[in-house]
Amino acid sequence: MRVELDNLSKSWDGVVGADRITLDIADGDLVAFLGPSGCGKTTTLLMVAGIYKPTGGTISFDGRVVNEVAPKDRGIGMVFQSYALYPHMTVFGNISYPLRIQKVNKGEIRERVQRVADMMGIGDLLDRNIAQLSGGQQQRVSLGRALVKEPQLLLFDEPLSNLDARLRLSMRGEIKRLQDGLGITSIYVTHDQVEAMTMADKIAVMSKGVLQAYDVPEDLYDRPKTLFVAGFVGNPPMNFFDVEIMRTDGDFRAKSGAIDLVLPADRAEKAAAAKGKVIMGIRPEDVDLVDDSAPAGEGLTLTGEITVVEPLGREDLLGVGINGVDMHVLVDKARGVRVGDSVDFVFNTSRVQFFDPETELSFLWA
Amino acid sequence: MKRRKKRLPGLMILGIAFALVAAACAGADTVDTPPETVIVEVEVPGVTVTSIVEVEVEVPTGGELITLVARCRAKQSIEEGRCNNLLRGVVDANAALEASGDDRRVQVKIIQDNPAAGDYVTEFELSSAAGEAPDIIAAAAVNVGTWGASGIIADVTDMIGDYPEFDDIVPSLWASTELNDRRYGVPLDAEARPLYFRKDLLAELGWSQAEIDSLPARLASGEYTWEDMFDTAEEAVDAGVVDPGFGWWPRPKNGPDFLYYYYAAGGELMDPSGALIYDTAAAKIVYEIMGDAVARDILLDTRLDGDWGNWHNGVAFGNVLFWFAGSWQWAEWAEFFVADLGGEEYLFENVGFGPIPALARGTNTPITLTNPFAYMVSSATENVDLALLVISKATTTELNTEYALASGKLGILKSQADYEPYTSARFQSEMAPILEFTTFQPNSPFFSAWSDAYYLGIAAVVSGEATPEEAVDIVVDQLENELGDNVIIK
Amino acid sequence: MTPPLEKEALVRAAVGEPGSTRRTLGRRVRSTATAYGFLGPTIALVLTFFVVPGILLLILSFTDLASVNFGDPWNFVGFANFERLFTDRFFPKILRNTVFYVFTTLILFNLGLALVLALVTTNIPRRSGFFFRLVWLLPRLTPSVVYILMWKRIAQAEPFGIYNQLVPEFLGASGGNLFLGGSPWTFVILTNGFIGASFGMIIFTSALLSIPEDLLTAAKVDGASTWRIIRDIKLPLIKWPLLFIATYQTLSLLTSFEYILLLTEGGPGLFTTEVWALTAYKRAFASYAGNSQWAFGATWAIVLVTVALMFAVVYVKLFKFKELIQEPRIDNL
Amino acid sequence: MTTTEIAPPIRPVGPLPKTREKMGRRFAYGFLILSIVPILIGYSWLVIATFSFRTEGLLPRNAEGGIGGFTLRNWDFVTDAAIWNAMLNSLLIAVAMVIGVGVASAAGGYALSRFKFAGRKAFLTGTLVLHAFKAEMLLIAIFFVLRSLGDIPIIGGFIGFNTVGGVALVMIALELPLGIWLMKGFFDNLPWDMERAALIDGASRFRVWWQIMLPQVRPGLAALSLFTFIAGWNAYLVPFTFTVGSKVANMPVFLNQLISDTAPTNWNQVAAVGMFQMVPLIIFFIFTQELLLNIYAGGSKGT
Repeated sequence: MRVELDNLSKSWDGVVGADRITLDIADGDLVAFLGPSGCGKTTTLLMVAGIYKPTGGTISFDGRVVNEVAPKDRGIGMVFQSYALYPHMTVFGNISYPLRIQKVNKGEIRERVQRVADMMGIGDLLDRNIAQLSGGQQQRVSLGRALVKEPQLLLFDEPLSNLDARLRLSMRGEIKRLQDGLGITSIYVTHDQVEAMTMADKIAVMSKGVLQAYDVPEDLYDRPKTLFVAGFVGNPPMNFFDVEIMRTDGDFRAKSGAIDLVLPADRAEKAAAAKGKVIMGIRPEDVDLVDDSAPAGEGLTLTGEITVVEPLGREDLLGVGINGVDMHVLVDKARGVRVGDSVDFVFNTSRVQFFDPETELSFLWA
Repeated sequence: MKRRKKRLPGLMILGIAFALVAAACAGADTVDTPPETVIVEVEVPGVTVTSIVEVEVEVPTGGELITLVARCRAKQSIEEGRCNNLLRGVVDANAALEASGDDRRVQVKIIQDNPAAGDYVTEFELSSAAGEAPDIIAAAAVNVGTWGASGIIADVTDMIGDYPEFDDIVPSLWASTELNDRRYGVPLDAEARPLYFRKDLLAELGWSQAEIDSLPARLASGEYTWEDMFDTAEEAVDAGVVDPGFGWWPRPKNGPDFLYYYYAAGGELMDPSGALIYDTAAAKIVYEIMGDAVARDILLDTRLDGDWGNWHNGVAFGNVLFWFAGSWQWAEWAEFFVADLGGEEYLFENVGFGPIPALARGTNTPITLTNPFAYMVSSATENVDLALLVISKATTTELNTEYALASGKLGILKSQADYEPYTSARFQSEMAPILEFTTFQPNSPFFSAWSDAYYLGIAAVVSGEATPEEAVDIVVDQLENELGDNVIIK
Repeated sequence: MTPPLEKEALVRAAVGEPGSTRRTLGRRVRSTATAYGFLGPTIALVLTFFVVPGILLLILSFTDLASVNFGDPWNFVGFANFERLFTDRFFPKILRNTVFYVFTTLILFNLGLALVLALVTTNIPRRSGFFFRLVWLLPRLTPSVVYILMWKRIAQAEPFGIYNQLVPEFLGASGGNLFLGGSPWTFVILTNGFIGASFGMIIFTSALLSIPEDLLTAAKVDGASTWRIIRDIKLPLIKWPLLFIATYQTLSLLTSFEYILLLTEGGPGLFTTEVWALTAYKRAFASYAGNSQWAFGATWAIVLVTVALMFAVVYVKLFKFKELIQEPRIDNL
Repeated sequence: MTTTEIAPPIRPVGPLPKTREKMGRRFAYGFLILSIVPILIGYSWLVIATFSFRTEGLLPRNAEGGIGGFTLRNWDFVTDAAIWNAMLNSLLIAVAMVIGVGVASAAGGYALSRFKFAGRKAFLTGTLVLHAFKAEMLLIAIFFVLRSLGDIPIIGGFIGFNTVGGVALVMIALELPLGIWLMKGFFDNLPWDMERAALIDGASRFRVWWQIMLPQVRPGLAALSLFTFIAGWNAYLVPFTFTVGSKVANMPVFLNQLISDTAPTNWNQVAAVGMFQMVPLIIFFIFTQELLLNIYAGGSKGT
């Protein structure tokens, strides 16, 4: 089912929850709503579900405006962060509830519930009480309940955030597989960008009620259109510097108190048009320590002092101070650096981003 | 916890089921169409004992069975004759109807229990206003003042003559049911409010047997006065025969009794115009006496605490020398307080009684007061004649005597003077002479407010919150606020 | 880094989005109708047994309805009843009594003792706590008549009184009738307080038990004494139940009289323990020789109801009631 | 305030001296025991009195003034049909109240807690303000209402003056403000997601209430029922004022008849009847005491 949100807004007594969200979800896609808590992603989801009534704009399913349609008539299934299972019913009772309301006959209910439960791997738990289940099992029941009515649209409201890390990883894959296999259009609300990046066909990044970007994951990461997206997507986050772009001798250079870098022309050209200060961004993994094996040219290296070393296992995250500006750098292990060392860095300048400090829009992609 | 959760709904369902069954049963007891002959089993609900009286009612073809509801306030087991006598009169009433060729037949349903006097009065007023009034109500005659005025009881003056049984009633008693020269009820009992005294305590004080035995006579003659009584009481307290404050007790709260104090002090109550009178001089005497009793340690300043339990415990077990009480309370003490000490015999042995002593500072004549009960007929009933017929059949020498003896009441019929069961009753026959000094409460709609205000003065003086003079002021103030033009301050 | 759109959005949201107002109106009516469907029984009962009687009471207070003219049409007498009420010689005394009774009982028992009992019984082992609370609930289960009878028995004169029997004379037992000889107010407040405290106790206990254990553990780790935990953590956290009980019990005490009626009837002496509600009741219902003054009783009642209403309004303000109402988080469609 | 210096149930982490803990606990028990002394004495007397002819203080006395005089005659009333009738009426009124208050409060509390509708705030304020109107003050006015209700054709016969139905209705109404207030508190505490899930699963609002929400507030409803039952069982003023005679008398009305003005009150019998009235409640209570503590679980947040 194709879902279109057109200028969808929600506010309570002057407090804005969602502000003119416009986006288009293709049939069979899984779209993630990504943003920090309180950004309006759940509000938007609940409007799609029919729990909240939009104060403006429209929601369309397959071209039909459903603003006025009650949740029960929207043909949706939803999975909640808290699972929202009915504690006074058994697993079977929970999963069968939507069907019982539809007055499906008993035999069919049994059959469909069993099928869904088997699919979720909880086929042998049907007679259990909810309180007897583990968190992961509860999540599966919740998912089963959403699926059993064969919805045309699946809504997920941070479904994995109450699970432990391992379980989250496996459920993530499972949900994605299921969704792919069933081909049900889905909206997936999360604040975890790894989840969004790995699962979503497209990601809608939201902040303070406003849709910041709506794109495929790769583009969000490599070609962020706004400063917010650039800063929000990616972990550890992108480093930002206030710089001035100067053109000297045909070279573009980014200069500030801390930095003096030579930039590739294709990237710098657009930013240079702005005249004056711009915000330059570079991801931590696009900076590396200079070592003997990778000598860098002049204008590509900077010198800084290591302030923090965080071993992440496979990599080390370094905090570096460059003339008073802090920066994060992700490096391979075993470099043997220590806090206090002064080291040289090389920037992969072909990956730098530039943003207008006024509009916060990207010079490169906006 | 889990088990418990399950148990509660179970309990509730059980309860609901029980309630529903009960409701169904309760709904099934109405008799709608009168069959030719019905045997009406009448439940006589006492507070502790329910007796069933069987009454056979034969309804002639084409006749009509009329059900009258009678409402009585009656103390358990001793006063239940009030309504039961009506039930028992039904047979005679139907016989009389048959004899006169009347096709109607009557049956009586009774509601008899024992609420507080004020509540009982309110109940009748509310049920009258709601159209649910019983056809016959047995109530204190003093209510005629209000109910006659508001018109919720029927004026039966012109019908009394149709029932010969009523001619037997002692004529002076009719006054209690009259308002503006119209009769609103039929007296059903009378009582006296005597002075009781402990013979054993007087003996302990040094009185000879002759002195003790002659006390009732000396009271009746006016020789032994109220003031003498106080002196004796003070003496007893001083001698340690009774505790301080246990020399003389009035009733512990407002009631008809305190009116005879006022009468004894020479107070006038009713103006010919129907307005009530508050005689400040008489009232002041009453208040002075009460203050005096407290000052002399024969009465506790906390005696008027409204607590009958405390009061009965004091008087029934011989802790108090003199007390003013009702004749009917004799039966109560015998049955409920001293049954294991010998009942009425114990009382006769230790307790004597006579009229309220003469108040030398007032009228100087002995006194008592009667607050008779009367049957009244609701003005809402369509069958005043049948109601009176049933009442007349209950007002027979046999039935009334039986009731009087059981309840410690005095008879109301002339014929009882030579009816052996009555004359041979020791308590009634000893109490009867006291009636000679009887007075009544006035039948005025304003008496209740008057009485409340007047009693305020007594309460104030006894508790020491006011001098007699101040008490009079307080009462005058209160009366003017409450009754305005309907009271004359003298 | 404030998104530039936010301010604009706020303004627009406040002004309101142009839309199909007629349809939303229709829907709003329908959804309100559903809510009122749920509230139906309540509304019917409240209208029938609160609103209408309240109005009737007000109307009655302008008539002279009494037993004498109960069957007649109502006769309006203007403000005569109110005049009579406010010029009543005992009006100031009854007012003083009422204020004294309500606030003494409230502070000592219904709030104070209730709080102490809740704090103490939640601080000892669970089963013991239950036992003591159960005993404290007994008075609430007892028929009022029997309950008062017990107190009277405790207070009675020798040889029947229990207090007199248990406490030797030199320790303060008077030989006579203790409860009126001593102070009737002591007994009025004790009897009411022993009933009143249990309601608050239950509610405070329930509120105290719902305080997360983590908070208390944290405070203990920080080295707080029991008293400081009570003062700094428990009391602030049960602020709302405290206020609720304060409101509810003030109003209850203002209008309650049953135990006083049974215990002292407002006596002894001159309206010593008479409270407003008792006067209202006595005027309308309890008249020994008949002639209840319904209208005058209604006048006392309506004045009391007005005062109680004022208290309720003050408490509503004190509660910051509007702030406490949480917005429903489901819109009606 | 030494009485509140009580040892905490969990052993403190800090170095609180053990003796102090013990002392605190001793204080706590001392205070509690002292506080229930009057209650214990009162009920001891009650029990002794019901089995004796007369008592002096806590001692049963026989005719000779010695200890003794035990008797069962105070319990004679159990053979009397009237008391069973009264008990039935008590039960009817109490059960009707539990149902009526339960249904109206559960529905009304739900609407006030979970619905957006015009007049919601006014309603919420109103429920609090209604506490100002107590039964005792409205009796006379309610009489006129009941009288009018009695004039309604057909159903008037069941809900008018002098009917169990009328009494129950009045009692239900008078308990309602508290009931709604408490039930609203319970609903306030339920997670919104559960209700949302049910709506998405296809349930109507009524169905959500009945099948999903009500089961969650069952402990609250049970606690409210308990309080209502007690109120109904011990109701005196309303049943007494709006009924004629003992036809629809309940236990308290029956009991009050035993001690009316100048009556030959046998106090020990009153005590026995009172005990008799309490026994079902106490039994009921022991089984459900834990539930009672739920009464304000919803209210600790204040709304």
